[in-house]
Amino acid sequence: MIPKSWQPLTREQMAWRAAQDLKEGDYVNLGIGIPTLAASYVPPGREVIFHSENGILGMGPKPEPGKEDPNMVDAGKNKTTLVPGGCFVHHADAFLMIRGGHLDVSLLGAFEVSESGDLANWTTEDPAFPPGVGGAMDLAVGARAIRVIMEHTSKRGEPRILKACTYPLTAAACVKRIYSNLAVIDVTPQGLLVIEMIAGMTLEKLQASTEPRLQLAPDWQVLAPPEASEARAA
Amino acid sequence: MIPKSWQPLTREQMAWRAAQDLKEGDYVNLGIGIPTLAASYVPPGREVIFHSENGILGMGPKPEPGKEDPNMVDAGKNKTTLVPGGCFVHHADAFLMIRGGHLDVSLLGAFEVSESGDLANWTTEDPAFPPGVGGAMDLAVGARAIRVIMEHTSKRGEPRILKACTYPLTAAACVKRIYSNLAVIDVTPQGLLVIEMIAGMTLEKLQASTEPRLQLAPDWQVLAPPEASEARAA
Amino acid sequence: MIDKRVNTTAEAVAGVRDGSTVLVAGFGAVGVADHLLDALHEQGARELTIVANNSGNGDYGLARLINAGRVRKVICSYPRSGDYSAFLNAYRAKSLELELVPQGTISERMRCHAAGLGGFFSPVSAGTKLAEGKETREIDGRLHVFEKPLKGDVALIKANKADRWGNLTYIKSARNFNPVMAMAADLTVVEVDAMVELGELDPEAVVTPSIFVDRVVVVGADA
Amino acid sequence: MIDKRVNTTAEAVAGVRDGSTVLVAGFGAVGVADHLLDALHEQGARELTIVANNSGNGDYGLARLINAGRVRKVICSYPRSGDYSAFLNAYRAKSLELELVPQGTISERMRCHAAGLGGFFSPVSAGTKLAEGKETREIDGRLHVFEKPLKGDVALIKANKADRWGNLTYIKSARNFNPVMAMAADLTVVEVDAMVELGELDPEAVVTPSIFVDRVVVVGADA
Repeated sequence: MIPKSWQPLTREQMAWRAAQDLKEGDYVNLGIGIPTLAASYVPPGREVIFHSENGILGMGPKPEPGKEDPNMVDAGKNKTTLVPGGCFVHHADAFLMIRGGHLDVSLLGAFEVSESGDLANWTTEDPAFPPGVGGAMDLAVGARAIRVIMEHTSKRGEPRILKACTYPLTAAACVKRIYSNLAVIDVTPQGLLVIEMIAGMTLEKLQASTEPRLQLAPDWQVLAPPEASEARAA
Repeated sequence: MIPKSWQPLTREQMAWRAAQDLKEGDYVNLGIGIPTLAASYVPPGREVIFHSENGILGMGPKPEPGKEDPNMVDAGKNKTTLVPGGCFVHHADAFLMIRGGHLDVSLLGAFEVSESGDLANWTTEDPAFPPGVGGAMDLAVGARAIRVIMEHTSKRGEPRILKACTYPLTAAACVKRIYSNLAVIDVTPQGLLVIEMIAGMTLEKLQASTEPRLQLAPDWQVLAPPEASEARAA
Repeated sequence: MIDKRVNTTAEAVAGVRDGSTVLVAGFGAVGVADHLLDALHEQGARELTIVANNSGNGDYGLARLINAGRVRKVICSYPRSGDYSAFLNAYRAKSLELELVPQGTISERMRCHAAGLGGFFSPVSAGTKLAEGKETREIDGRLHVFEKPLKGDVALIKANKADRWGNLTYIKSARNFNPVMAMAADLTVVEVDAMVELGELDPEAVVTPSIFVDRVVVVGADA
Repeated sequence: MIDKRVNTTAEAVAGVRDGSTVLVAGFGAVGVADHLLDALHEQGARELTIVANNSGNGDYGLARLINAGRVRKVICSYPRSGDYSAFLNAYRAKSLELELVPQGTISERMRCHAAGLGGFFSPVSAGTKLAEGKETREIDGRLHVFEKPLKGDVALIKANKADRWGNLTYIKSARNFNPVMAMAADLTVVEVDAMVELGELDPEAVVTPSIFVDRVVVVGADA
């Protein structure tokens, strides 16, 4: 184990960082898990329109306790709401939006990402459980920008950003940006480019947790989200 | 010219005859021209639902004078109405209904029909005019029953029911029944079967106006529509 | 007078044959025709192929059919949702077969059948394990997979309101797979919360036009 | 604040390049964005490929563009509709090309592009003159033709109401090609009768969701 002189981002802080890149007017699909949290961290006053694969365009925040509507759920089957300007479509139209490149951004979770942007996020091939793919393959193919939020390493400390994915692919060469708990990394034709690292992190230390070769952007910045408590309150 | 001891049906009478075969609850597309007239001759009390290719399901009769709506037209661009229970869909859905076999009956006009049910109704290859196909090929392929209303012979008295069509095909082997101004003829695997003829007509005389061999159904009936004036008033 | 309303859920599912492919709409527990699924359980058809997004919950609806050994195959995108123990037990016992299909591909394959088309090329799943054995084609420099139309013998639909012709509206995200599945089966059976008079539904806001619907039954408080 | 409204039809069609493929919605004279077509005439783009059901009427809208020699090709199902003399003259002078496509195939090819698919097999036109040169395949005993996606650089859309996000509703049979074309272009420009407040359109009755719309301009009495 490498001794840590840094504090990895929390799930909320990773979601916060991803949310900062969502632009006014973007149509965005948030995957199940950490990506879902990003909806809470869009900077105030910035209108971003969230898409849910089950036929919601203009998904709002979680309902207040007691105001849950049994007919309003998100892709993770959690209760949700509709914002003014939102509307409902059926499944074929919801996936037409995804597959047809109408979404600006798809924020996904991942098990593994390769240096060429291959994504593995649908099955670990655990023989005890049936596989499930849901909308993962559709989302990995359709949006104009596919971005991933993931822990930089596995629970055992092994890299999850790899030369080649070990799990079955969701889609090849689709990921353009990775938000990890240690850094923000762009997948470029020239390889992986670190554009932000958390305070105290060095390229050498980050490389030690990453299989393929990393390059540091000349204008890289410190990845400095609000304190976890502030981020949560935003 | 064969001297006539019979009176061919009028356009209205042909439309009347076709309308008698429309059943309660049938979803029906009426082609431009004579088929459009059939809507007026559905027996009273029988609910038939008319489809228009431009996105109307539940098309009603012509509007009363002065009550025309510029946004309500039929496939022939004539003003029309909506009945209670009708609704609007977009073009891709309107043709999904056609192509997907959801219509019970498609009533079409024709230049020529072959003994195997080939249909030619979209172009005479007049070099002076551009061809137009509209929804003809979609309609000839999709409905559960494709029926044709047509004059039995051309203006020159030449057969229009042929061994093989001379004009370019709309679709092969699609027509199941022909309503002409002389007879009702079914296209069967065993050939053309005359199931009704107008009063005074004989199989020999009908055969003289028809290229392929006709058979007379053992239980054939006289095709006796109301007088033209009655039919028009119905 | 056209009247597609039937009085009981038993009448609604009457005639479903052994070996049928049944389209079961819904996403998780939302927009699922649970009353019709229960009626199908009573009706007795066996060796069913179920097309659904998920694989049932608890011991009601689809899960109950699975527990009763009536399902031969499930075509779905995400069986692992909620309490899917009924499916999991049958899957582990190898008493049913799973065909895993991406969610958008399931819905598009059903629309493809509904639209009278013979199949389509999709970039989704190209180059992955789920495309193994499928025809592929490079179109505009991108690998595509050939997908075939998917047809139901029966569709079990949950809607909000219907009229006697069978025009339907839905509520919020309970719309999901319902309008697509309603178009894609030979027999489309619908449970609704309420019937309204013909002409009462806004013609601009009908989601499923009557042409796709065969039988309607009112369930719940308004039954 | 998202606001897709522009103030003039000139702003609405700004940036259309020579050689563009323009999707022109409407059926006959119904549901056609005539104000946007006039603005496109003013704007000046040349060598246009027009996708439409018909070929224009009289000397306004599409017919005016044709008369001005700005149209290189028309992809349509039925050019012979109304007073189509503008088209007819250009057709006879061979100054424009006609690609005749069955009406349902035009709309499905545009939806195919909108849905991110690479093409589909259709039984329509199989074995006819319009299928000459196209790939065919027998599927379930029936001959099918391979049809490719059809994409617009620009779509000119006529709707009834819009909000500032670009959600749209239509009136009656003026809906026709509009929702399909709105999904199938890189730049979707809409003329509407009226703007309404965000949230005023019924979320169950929006026909074109805002995601497909880029610019909205109010025309007519409410402009």
